[in-house]
Amino acid sequence: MRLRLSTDSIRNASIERVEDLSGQALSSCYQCGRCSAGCPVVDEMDLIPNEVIRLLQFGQIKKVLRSKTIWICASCMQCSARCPKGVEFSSICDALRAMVLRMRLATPAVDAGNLSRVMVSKAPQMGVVSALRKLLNG
Amino acid sequence: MKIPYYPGCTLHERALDFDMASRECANALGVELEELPVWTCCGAVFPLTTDSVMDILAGVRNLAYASRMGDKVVTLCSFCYNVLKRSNKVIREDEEKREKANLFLKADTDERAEMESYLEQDYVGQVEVLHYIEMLRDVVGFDKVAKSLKTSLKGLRVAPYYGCMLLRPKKEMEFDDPERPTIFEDFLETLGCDVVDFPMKAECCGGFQIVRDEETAIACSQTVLSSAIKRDADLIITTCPLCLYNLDRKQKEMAKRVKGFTKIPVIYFTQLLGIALGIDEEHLDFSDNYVDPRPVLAGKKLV
Amino acid sequence: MFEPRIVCFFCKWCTYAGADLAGTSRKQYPPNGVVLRVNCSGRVDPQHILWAFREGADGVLIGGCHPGDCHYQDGNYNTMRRVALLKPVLESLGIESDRLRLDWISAAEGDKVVNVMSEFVETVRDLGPMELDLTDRLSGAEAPDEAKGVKVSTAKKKAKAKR
Amino acid sequence: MEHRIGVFVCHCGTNIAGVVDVKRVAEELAKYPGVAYSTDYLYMCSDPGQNLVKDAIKEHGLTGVVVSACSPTLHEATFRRAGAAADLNQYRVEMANIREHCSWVHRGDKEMATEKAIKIIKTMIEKVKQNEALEPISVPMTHRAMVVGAGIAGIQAALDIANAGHDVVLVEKEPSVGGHMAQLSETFPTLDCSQCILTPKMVEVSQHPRIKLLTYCEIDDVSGYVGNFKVRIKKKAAYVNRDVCNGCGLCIEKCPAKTASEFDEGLSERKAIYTPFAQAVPNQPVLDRDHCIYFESGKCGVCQKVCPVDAIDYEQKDEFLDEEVGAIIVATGFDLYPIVNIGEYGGGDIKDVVTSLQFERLLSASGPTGGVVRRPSDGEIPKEVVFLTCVGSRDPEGHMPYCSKVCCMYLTKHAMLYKHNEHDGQAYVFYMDVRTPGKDYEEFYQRAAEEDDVLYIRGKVSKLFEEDGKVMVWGVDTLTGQKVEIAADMVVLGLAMVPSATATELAKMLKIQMNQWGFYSEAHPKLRPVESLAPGFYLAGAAQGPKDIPEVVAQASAAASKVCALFAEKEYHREPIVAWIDEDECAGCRICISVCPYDAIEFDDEKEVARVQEAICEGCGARIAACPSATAQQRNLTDDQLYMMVSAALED
Ligand SMILES: Cc1cc2nc3c(=O)[nH]c(=O)nc-3n(C[C@H](O)[C@H](O)[C@H](O)COP(=O)(O)OP(=O)(O)OC[C@H]3O[C@@H](n4cnc5c(N)ncnc54)[C@H](O)[C@@H]3O)c2cc1C
Ligand SMILES: Cc1cc2nc3c(=O)[nH]c(=O)nc-3n(C[C@H](O)[C@H](O)[C@H](O)COP(=O)(O)OP(=O)(O)OC[C@H]3O[C@@H](n4cnc5c(N)ncnc54)[C@H](O)[C@@H]3O)c2cc1C
Ligand code: SF4
Ligand code: SF4
Ligand code: SF4
Ligand code: SF4
Ligand code: SF4
Ligand code: SF4
Ligand code: SF4
Ligand code: SF4
Repeated sequence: MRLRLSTDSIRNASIERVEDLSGQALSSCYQCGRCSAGCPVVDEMDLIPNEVIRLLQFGQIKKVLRSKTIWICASCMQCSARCPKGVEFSSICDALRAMVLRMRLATPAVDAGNLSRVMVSKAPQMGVVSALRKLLNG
Repeated sequence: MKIPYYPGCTLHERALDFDMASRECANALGVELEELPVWTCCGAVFPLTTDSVMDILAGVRNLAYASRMGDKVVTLCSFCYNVLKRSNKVIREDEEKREKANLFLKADTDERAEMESYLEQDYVGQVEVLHYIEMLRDVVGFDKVAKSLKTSLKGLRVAPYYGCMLLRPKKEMEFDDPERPTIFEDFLETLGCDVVDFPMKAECCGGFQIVRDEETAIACSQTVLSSAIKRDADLIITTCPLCLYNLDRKQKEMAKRVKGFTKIPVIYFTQLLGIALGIDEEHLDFSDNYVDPRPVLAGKKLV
Repeated sequence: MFEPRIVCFFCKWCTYAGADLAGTSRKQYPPNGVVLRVNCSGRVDPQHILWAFREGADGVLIGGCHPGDCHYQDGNYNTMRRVALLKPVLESLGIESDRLRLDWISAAEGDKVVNVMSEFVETVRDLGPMELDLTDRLSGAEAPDEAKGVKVSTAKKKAKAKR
Repeated sequence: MEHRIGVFVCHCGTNIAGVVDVKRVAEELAKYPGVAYSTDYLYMCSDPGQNLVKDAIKEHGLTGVVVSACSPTLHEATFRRAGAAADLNQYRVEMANIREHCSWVHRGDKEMATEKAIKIIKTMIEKVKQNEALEPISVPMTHRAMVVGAGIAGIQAALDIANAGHDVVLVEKEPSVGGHMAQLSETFPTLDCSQCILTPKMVEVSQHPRIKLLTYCEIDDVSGYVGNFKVRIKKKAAYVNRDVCNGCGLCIEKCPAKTASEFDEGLSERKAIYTPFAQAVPNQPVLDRDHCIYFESGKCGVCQKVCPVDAIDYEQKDEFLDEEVGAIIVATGFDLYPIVNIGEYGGGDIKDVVTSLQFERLLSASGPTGGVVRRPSDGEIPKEVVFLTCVGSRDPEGHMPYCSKVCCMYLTKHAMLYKHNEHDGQAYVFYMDVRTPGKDYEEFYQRAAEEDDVLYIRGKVSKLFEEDGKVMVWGVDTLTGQKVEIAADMVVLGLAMVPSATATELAKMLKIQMNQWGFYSEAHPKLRPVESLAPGFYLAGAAQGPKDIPEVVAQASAAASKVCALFAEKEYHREPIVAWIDEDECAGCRICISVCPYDAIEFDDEKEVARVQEAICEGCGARIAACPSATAQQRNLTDDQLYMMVSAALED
């Protein structure tokens, strides 16, 4: 599959929105992959963190917004902690989720059935509240 | 000595055992945790998007309440600590957000304002947010803790689990070295335990992902557990109710999935402190734990 | 917008080279300051500073080597003392002492040149234009007592006359 | 005198002209009082550019020239020479810096930048109007050089200068010369044995009649100036009388006290009385009192008993020597970035995670394992070895932002040598970019991959930890987008090169510039790469920035040739920008004398005036500013000039 690049496709409004919302400069990432190397949930991801950033550097926002990755990230901030360039991928993930939720591009990734089961199972409030805020509330 | 205390919603409801043990320990050490008369849930997550003032309000409101009571506030849950500390930093450093947040607080309903006229002045970040373990080290002093011990935990192999929220992001939390933290090790040494250093002590337990997809979160937790088990830990301590839920309660699922899975008890650090301080087991309440720590403790003649 | 006029005395061993580094690194800062290269910040005399204000400078910036790093051993300590002594004199003349700034910037600190320049331009911009006319006060007999300690050399009168 | 100043505005291609409206600048300045000629040109420093200046001087009878171009550090000398060639005194040529201080830093506002350029040039026109025609001052010079640091850089520089016929004092803080190169096994890209090519040079240095070798010595104080430095050297107490010791080694053999060997990077032990390694030069031991039993408890004394020539002297004190030299080369080399700073890789606590220098020792035939790679934990031969590049380098957030330049190559060498050692083992290199910027380097890298089956994986490792006797590696392959996990037997860290521990202290003592990381700064990154901005100081080796041996040697020879060029003249010609006192106006207050840091002012008791000794004055100007009667002046930067320059800077 071939990627066609041009000025217009690289810098677009959505990409700028990602940078604004996340407070991260996408061009800082030099693709070392350390974020992916240390991510605890990377096995479940369809795009690994550095690939998400790479696609954003190419302006390919659609692929990224459709990916499972942004819902799988546990916000543990290990990627950010070890990034040599100080890029916070966890913040980029939050920004991408917020964009999906605010634009209602996808149905939320929380299964109501699972949720109620968890609630009943004496899960701590903080777990449920944080999941709802991370996954349902842009 | 009295010190303002923010329990947060989880310790108020589902982690009552943690709350109780922590208060008892504080009492035994001559500190009274003075619960804020009014407080709300902190929101559990610090927003990582730049445009949200609303999302830090919950944290700031509680800090403003705390500012009525003193210059410090102590908290226990990692999430609360993370949210309060980071929100405080925003208030201290971001003038624009500080102004906006105070405007919102002023617009709080009459009812709330009546409950406690907490907003005579702007909240400017004057409160210092302390984790209970920092209180033990910096306010009480580990040496005083050592002197107050009734039981020696010698021979008990304890692995301290930090998780994510206490340590990261480093520049904002300023809690400990995020790669090789030592505060819980120092604490455990004070109690006389054999400290088990294990490589996964600051790796994620899966966090809130347990709500979305159990499998993913359980895999994370299992990595953490097996690393501590390999190093022959008798026990893991934590300070986070969500970590405890993932690491302890989910061992049921792990046992089903993994052949020969060895269980390991996971308890709150103040429950362990309680034992060392000779506090009655009833006040420490191990009844909620899926993996009962009592056999291990009994084996060392600690209960 | 008010564009302040700023005279900068930069030591050639450190700050001047730091400003060169800012240039080679293509760092950007406001163009309000004109740099004069001196061998050492210790070369800067209070008179030069007063002269600058008299000639309409809105701010004066001096850049020298970090304490202990002076190429001439201790020239920058002299500067430090002179600037400290001059500040109250400036105030007594009605010149806000923030219009004079001394900073230590090494040859490696291109970034610091940018920050100090940008900050100083902002400070002076906030203070507004220097509206005081010092011409009489510095050369005439009715100079205030505080300013009397400041010698007014014949040199600069001669200098002006030469133009 | 009527002023006829020429103004030459440089475009520097688009460097200046892209921002500053050079045509307008030249036109405006043509109208400025005293300007007789004003023009602009594409590249002033080029030959036609310089000819333009020369021709204009003659044609228009110019009395002064202002070249408005780049920083004077770059081309002041160029244009002064051009002026002199056209019979204009070189001190009547000045540069106005409208590139570094203007066009490059004000790209956003062309109008303001153009105006600023005009102001800058006006200040220099005012200066040049009052510049005196001066001649350089000649001062006597000591034709003797000092080299600080005796790694391969210092050794090479010392040999080159000595072979050119000048005396050299070579100062090394360790007991032996050789530096890091002595620790290396084989060297890329040719794989010649490091010791084999280095040892002959070490011996040559110690035997050269023109080289005074001072090992176990440190610089204590430096005064003076180019051509005439006075250096105080601390000869550290070795507790061995080095005039008597014959290097028999008996003391070492019998000494009962042991500690970790620095030379073997902690992988073996040495005695309390020791030479760092077998081929050390000089081959005389020093006694390390921190680990000696005698110094700890007063017992032992074995070395003294066994020494056949009574060389051991427990009462020895530090001694101080004074040396006079005309030029100083600093070649203090590098250290590896401390492994404790890298917590995610275990911070030095995982035994089988070793530093690159430790791995060199493991590969070395003279090393602790006799050249067989064995794991430090259990002495087993590792089967899976992982090499990590950029550890502490290229990491602006946590560590050093720069590339250390040699680690890609030495890790490739490591992987290759390991494979030569252990054919059925596997070597993995995690990399971000494989940097092979040298002759035959790329070929070397390709050979490692093709012939030795070294597996290169593109990605940066996040974490190393111990599990089941292995080192677990959490990495990634960014080319296939997969997390990679390896259970390694051993991991080698390509740690960043940082300046040696004492570099900053030394730089402060010598008053030479460093960059923010502590590497010594060269006068110009391209055109004067081995000179310090401070006259009389030259730079060689890894102390100036990370580099490999060929580059170090080239730079050392270059620094040596600069010193020889300086020594080619009998006397040193100093800038005449010194102080001068108008005897008629001096009040004889002596304030200037107390302020001058160089004691350059003498007092004439008869005339009751101060007088400047031009040969000593460094031209700092401190005393001028201190003089209460403003009679003291600095040549070509008088108060008058400064006033006029200030006024010009503020003109609308
Ligand atoms: C693991 C590793 C492998 C390498 N392999 C290769 C290779 O295969 N091929 C290659 O070309 N390059 C290689 N290099 C690079 C090579 O080691 C360096 O380029 C070279 O050693 C630098 O020499 P130097 O003289 O500048 O510094 P050093 O070797 O560091 O020498 C500096 C000397 O100065 C002394 N000194 C320091 N401070 C003072 C002071 N204040 N007073 C007096 N003396 C002082 C030190 O004791 C030392 O003797 C390798 C580097 C490393 C780290
Ligand atoms: C596109 C490009 C961009 C570059 N950009 C940079 C940069 O930004 N920064 C940087 O540091 N470097 C840069 N370089 C590298 C830089 O150009 C070279 O390092 C440098 O020019 C080499 O100088 P030299 O004197 O060795 O060789 P050359 O410049 O090639 O000079 C050799 C001279 O010898 C003459 N000559 C050849 N054979 C004979 C003969 N038999 N008899 C007499 N004379 C002969 C030639 O005519 C020529 O004048 C760049 C190189 C290229 C190709
Ligand atoms: S760790 Fe940082 S620089 Fe490296 S790929 Fe991830 S975001 Fe980019
Ligand atoms: S924050 Fe998300 S992407 Fe980053 S390491 Fe944690 S789970 Fe992975
Ligand atoms: S003189 Fe300076 S500014 Fe002009 S072309 Fe040469 S380098 Fe560029
Ligand atoms: S006196 Fe010290 S150096 Fe000498 S043999 Fe004893 S321990 Fe070794
Ligand atoms: S025994 Fe004496 S002569 Fe022999 S090496 Fe030792 S000090 Fe030198
Ligand atoms: S030389 Fe290679 S390993 Fe060393 S810092 Fe540069 S890129 Fe990294
Ligand atoms: S990537 Fe493709 S083209 Fe490049 S060397 Fe490999 S096979 Fe050849
Ligand atoms: S300029 Fe003055 S103070 Fe400086 S060295 Fe010369 S005489 Fe001394």
